[in-house]
Amino acid sequence: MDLTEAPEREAFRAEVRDWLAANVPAEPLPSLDTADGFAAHRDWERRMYDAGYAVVTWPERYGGRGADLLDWLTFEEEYWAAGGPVRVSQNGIFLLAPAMFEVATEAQLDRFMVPMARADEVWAQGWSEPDAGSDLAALRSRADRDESAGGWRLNGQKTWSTRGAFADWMFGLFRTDPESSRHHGLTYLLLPLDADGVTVRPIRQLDGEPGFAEVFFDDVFVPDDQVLGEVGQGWSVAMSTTTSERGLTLRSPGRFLAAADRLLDLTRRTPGASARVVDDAVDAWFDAEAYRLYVLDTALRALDGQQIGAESSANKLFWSDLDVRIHDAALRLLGPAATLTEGSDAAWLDGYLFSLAGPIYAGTNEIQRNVVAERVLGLPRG
Amino acid sequence: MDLTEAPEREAFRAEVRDWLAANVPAEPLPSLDTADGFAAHRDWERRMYDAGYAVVTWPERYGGRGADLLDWLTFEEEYWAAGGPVRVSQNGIFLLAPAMFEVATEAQLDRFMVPMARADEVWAQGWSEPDAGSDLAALRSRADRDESAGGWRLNGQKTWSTRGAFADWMFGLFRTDPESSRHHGLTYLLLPLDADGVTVRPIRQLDGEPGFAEVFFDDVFVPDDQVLGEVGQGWSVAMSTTTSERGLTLRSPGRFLAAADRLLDLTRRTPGASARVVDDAVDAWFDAEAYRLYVLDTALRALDGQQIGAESSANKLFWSDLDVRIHDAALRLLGPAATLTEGSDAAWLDGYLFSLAGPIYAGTNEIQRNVVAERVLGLPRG
Amino acid sequence: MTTMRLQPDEDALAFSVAVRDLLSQACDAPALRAAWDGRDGRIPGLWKRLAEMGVTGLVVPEKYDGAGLDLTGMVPVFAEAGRAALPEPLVETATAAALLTQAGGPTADEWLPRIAAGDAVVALGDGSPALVTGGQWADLFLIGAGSGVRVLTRDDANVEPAPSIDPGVGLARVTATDGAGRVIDGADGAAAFDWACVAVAAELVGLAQAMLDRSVAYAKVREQFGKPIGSFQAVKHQLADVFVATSFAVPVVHRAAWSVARAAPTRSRDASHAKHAAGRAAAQAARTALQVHGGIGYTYENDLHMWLKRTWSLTSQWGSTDWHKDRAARLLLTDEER
Amino acid sequence: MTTMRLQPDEDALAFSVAVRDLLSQACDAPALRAAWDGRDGRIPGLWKRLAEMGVTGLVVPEKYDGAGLDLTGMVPVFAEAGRAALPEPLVETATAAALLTQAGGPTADEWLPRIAAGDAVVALGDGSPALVTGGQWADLFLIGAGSGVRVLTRDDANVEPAPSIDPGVGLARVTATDGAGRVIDGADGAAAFDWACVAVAAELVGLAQAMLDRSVAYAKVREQFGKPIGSFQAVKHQLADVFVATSFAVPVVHRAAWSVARAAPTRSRDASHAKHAAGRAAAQAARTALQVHGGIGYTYENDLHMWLKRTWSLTSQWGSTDWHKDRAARLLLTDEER
Repeated sequence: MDLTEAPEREAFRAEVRDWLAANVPAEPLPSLDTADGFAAHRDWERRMYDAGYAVVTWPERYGGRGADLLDWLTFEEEYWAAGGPVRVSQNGIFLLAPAMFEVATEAQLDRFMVPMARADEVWAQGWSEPDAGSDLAALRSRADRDESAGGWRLNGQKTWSTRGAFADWMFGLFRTDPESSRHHGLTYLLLPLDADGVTVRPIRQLDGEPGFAEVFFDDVFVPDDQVLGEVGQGWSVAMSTTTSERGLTLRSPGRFLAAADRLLDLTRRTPGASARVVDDAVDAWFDAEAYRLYVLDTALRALDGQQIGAESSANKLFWSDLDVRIHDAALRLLGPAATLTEGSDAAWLDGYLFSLAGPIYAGTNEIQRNVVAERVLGLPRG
Repeated sequence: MDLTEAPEREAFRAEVRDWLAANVPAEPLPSLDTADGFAAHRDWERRMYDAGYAVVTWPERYGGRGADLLDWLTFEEEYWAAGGPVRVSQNGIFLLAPAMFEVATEAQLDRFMVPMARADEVWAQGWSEPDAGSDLAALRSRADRDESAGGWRLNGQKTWSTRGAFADWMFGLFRTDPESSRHHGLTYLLLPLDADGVTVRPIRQLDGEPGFAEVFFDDVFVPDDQVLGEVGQGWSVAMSTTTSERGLTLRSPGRFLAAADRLLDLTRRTPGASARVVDDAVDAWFDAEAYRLYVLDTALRALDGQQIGAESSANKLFWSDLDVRIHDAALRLLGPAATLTEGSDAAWLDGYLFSLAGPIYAGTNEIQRNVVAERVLGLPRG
Repeated sequence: MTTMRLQPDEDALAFSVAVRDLLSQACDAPALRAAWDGRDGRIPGLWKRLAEMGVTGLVVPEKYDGAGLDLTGMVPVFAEAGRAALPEPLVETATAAALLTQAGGPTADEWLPRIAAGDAVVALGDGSPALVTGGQWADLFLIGAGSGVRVLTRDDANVEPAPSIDPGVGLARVTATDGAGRVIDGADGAAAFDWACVAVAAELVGLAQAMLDRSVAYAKVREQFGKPIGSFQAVKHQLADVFVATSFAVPVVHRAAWSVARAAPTRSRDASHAKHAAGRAAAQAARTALQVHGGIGYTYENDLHMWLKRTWSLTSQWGSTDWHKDRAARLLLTDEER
Repeated sequence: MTTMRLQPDEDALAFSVAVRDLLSQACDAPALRAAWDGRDGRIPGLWKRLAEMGVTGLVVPEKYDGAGLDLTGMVPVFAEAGRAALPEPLVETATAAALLTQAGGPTADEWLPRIAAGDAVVALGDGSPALVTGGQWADLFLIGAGSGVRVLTRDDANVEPAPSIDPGVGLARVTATDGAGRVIDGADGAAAFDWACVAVAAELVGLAQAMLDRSVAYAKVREQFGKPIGSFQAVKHQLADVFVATSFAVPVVHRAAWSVARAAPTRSRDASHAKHAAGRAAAQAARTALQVHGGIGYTYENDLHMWLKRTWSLTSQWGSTDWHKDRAARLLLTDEER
């Protein structure tokens, strides 16, 4: 066992820390879910890209620096500790990119990766449909073959499309085999949201801002070179994404560590805080630290060539519960000021609202518990 | 609204308190689940009976004093506050008696009630079977008609029979219609445990003492005058019992209030107790008080002639969880001394072990949550 | 033989049913949404209608044209306000009426009739500046200052709206202009605080029941994996737990109202118990409602969010759920008897 | 490029597998039941077999015929002890070996070889009288006294067995006879305490995993309502939660072992985090195991109770789960940096 950080990693950490200290906006950017905020976040991503920090784990030819998982964890710790903005390109770089690097053609990589990394093209996800939420395999939006035009024609509807209100492109699953059911006959498609026949209806979330959108398709044409992976193989392509969504790369420990540290600061400067909320704050910090160690261990074993699997559902259960508890404790410390939407502490309320979505999206925690019970513990299906 | 206690009730409370102060054994009796302890508890019941306190709510002709539910709650508060012994006749006076008063013949009442109240005859319950625990309707022990002898012949097995190791009589459900299934064709029978063909195998519980027993029936004869209610109507007769088991009369608030008060005392004399356990102790006291008020409200509405129903499952969920939390907090306050089986605080460990059975027997809490969800909230069955 | 009763009196219950009927039309979801998107968060004309029905004067003594109810009779009315997520200063004004009734004197003579008539909204706070619910709407402020209570008219105070995620509580930062207002003789501010805590607890119970009802209704119709989500044990058990928590908070609130109305020695402990039990139940109901509703509950288009945000307001105002537990703990662990 | 590793070294893991194999026969359920019903709660001859395998000498330096392992290598071995509910003073004796190794001197020279050979059992306590696990079985006592550590032979102490619901921890009340024993120079009792806390945390993780395995196995075969109870969501979700709690405690224990072995500045905080996380997971596993087993788990005939009671012993000894949270809170909230 050895937890000492190699000198070159320490050097990387110091380099990242210095750059962030010099570049992270002093004032928090306006909300990502407003037009201005979206634009401001695009600019920030571009600055990160130019400095080589937008996608550290990607190959250099696409704007990355070929860093490994450990350096990525280091980067994330420093990024959130420095108060870096939410990543507007998150859907693309963390959800789509892993699938792209798995199955995309050279041409597709050359076409899409750099604009994705520079946030010139921001991606929205197209998973859920009105009747396919937790039950994703119930997807009905269809893509019909248009042989003459050499592509597919989409009809149907997606919903809960994060970033959908302002994004440029969408990736999602569509039923290319009308005879098929459940996980079969689905294909993974990429399409611009300004294509003919696409209608985007923003959905206002709890805070009143359009955090996601409904997207309607009326005979939307998608050429063959915007099919990701094999026709009909969409489900397996998507799974590599949703696994990484629940697994390592979307919910990096750095974010919760930073929030837990801020929670302890808030606790220290809250005289007369109730004994229980102080205890809950320490619990939350404990669990943020446990999450860091768990993900570190997973990353080290992955680097060691071991197979990573069951971790993802346990991960999602743990971080989504943790995120709610961190912010719930903070609001309780704020007492009567908890519901204020302006002032230095209002970020806690935003964070709480954001955290409440955690146990719901990317597979509700009820579904995740079923997955752990059935696939990890081997209990019989209901 | 009026919560002032009527003068005659205050008088009753004072009378009970004085008698208990003068009569409750200074030294706790040996465990009910040992032969000596069982005998000692019998003696105590007899003393209570002679003083008219064994069954205050029963008619005077059976040794009661015709008290109403409010006086009963008062009696229970005083009884547990005074540190009164566990009631060895509990199965009989709280589970069987309500059913007896519903459907028993005069002759049966005259035969059984007084010995039950004096604990001359202690009753064991015969509900569960090895394959019928939570799923009580899966009962298989059968009673075959013996027309010539004018009665029934029992074959099969019961288990988890509380008090079974030392009790004199058993009440239980047996399948009198071999063609029947589920809730149908069951009959409620009464039989002496020393009858020919009855084998009692005590089961040691967590503390190593035989708190319950398996009971085997090999062609055991039960005459017709030991059938309670109609043949084939056993389920509905039993339900009046299990309802009262989960409802008002078995888990009286007085017991939890007394435990919660002792918990606060323990908290006061535990310097440097952790903030969280102190908070949990206060929570437990709050909930004991809430339980008292909830049951008081139910009793008042019952006296007012209103129908009481849904309360029973919610009740059981609440008190069984509360009982565990009271004793869990106490053990945490005791720290390294928590597991000691001798000394002044060892009663907390006994109480904890006892409390752990609460969420399991009389319908597991998982079953109770289904009942609340389906019968109270009207959610669809699985 | 017994005259004991833990439920409110029949006439009080009957009146609360009438209030529910009024609010079910005048304060239905569309009206509520309009109020939230509106200028001041209130429902135009509703305060006057409540006054005409006699609601604003319920605790005002009869000699001031009120009904002279005590807190035990008010609990079911406040519960209805919670059930409807009513965006009006009912608790604040009623608490003020109770305080002025207790103190008497010229302020009472002047303001109690106006309160009964629905011509005055009163808000309460502690210290200066104070974060005050209903402060944006109040004509009069009763501000705890040390041991006494100070009366401030709108002119005596600087009132600055405090932007809250819940526009329906009219939150404001109120600062007394130096030396303005005067102290009311013999006003028991501590008793008024406990009075308000129990009133808010009643509102929280109503909120919890409303959120439970919405969640159960949704769980019966929303289908996933080919059946209603309400048929899954994971959903059933979460909802059953909310029902239990809410059911056991109700009698605690009634008993606290009795203790406050009778100035029982356990008044403050019981009031804190009520605010804690109701706050805990409502918070659990809110979390469960959101989880059961899933994505749809997370949208502004769905009505649920107004109940969630009212829950967040009321669990954090008038002493947070944690704060009341701490106060009760101090009272319980220092005095030896229950 | 990286040499970082949070898992114990391969050879330590391999050794722990060998320990598991031994215990799966020598400490199987029948042997355990016999020990619990036996005279002193131990398994006759097992300590010697562990010594022959090298287990008792793992932390003893090589010059004393030990293997010189540090705590990071011991974690998987202690986890196996927990998984088997081993009724032997392994943690106590190993902690003593670590303490004597750190202090050196004549006591180390005399006792470390005996420990390696399995000829000596050592127990630790704080103050006098002290409640000491393994105290019934110990040949030597290391008792914290103020800043120093006092050595007591059996003759120097009055050892009175303390009746526990768990006979497998050899609990005793140990009182030093006046002036007996001597203080070891330079012995770091505080470091030894943290060492023991992490060792017990490792045991608790093993206990949690064993109880989870038993519960899952039972839920697969026990049928009610015509299907295995493990197919009900209510059972599935409780077991899934135990799996999550246990999985996330493991790396915390490994990291704490590293901090203790390296005497890191965060040593005590990390040790408390480990004892708390493992204690919480084990307590949850115990409650869930009992609930899933139902009545059968409540019987003495079923083996489960021995794991439950060991969990109750270890969560309350060596600083309770609550106590460690409080200590960590003090350390976290007073120092500004992580």
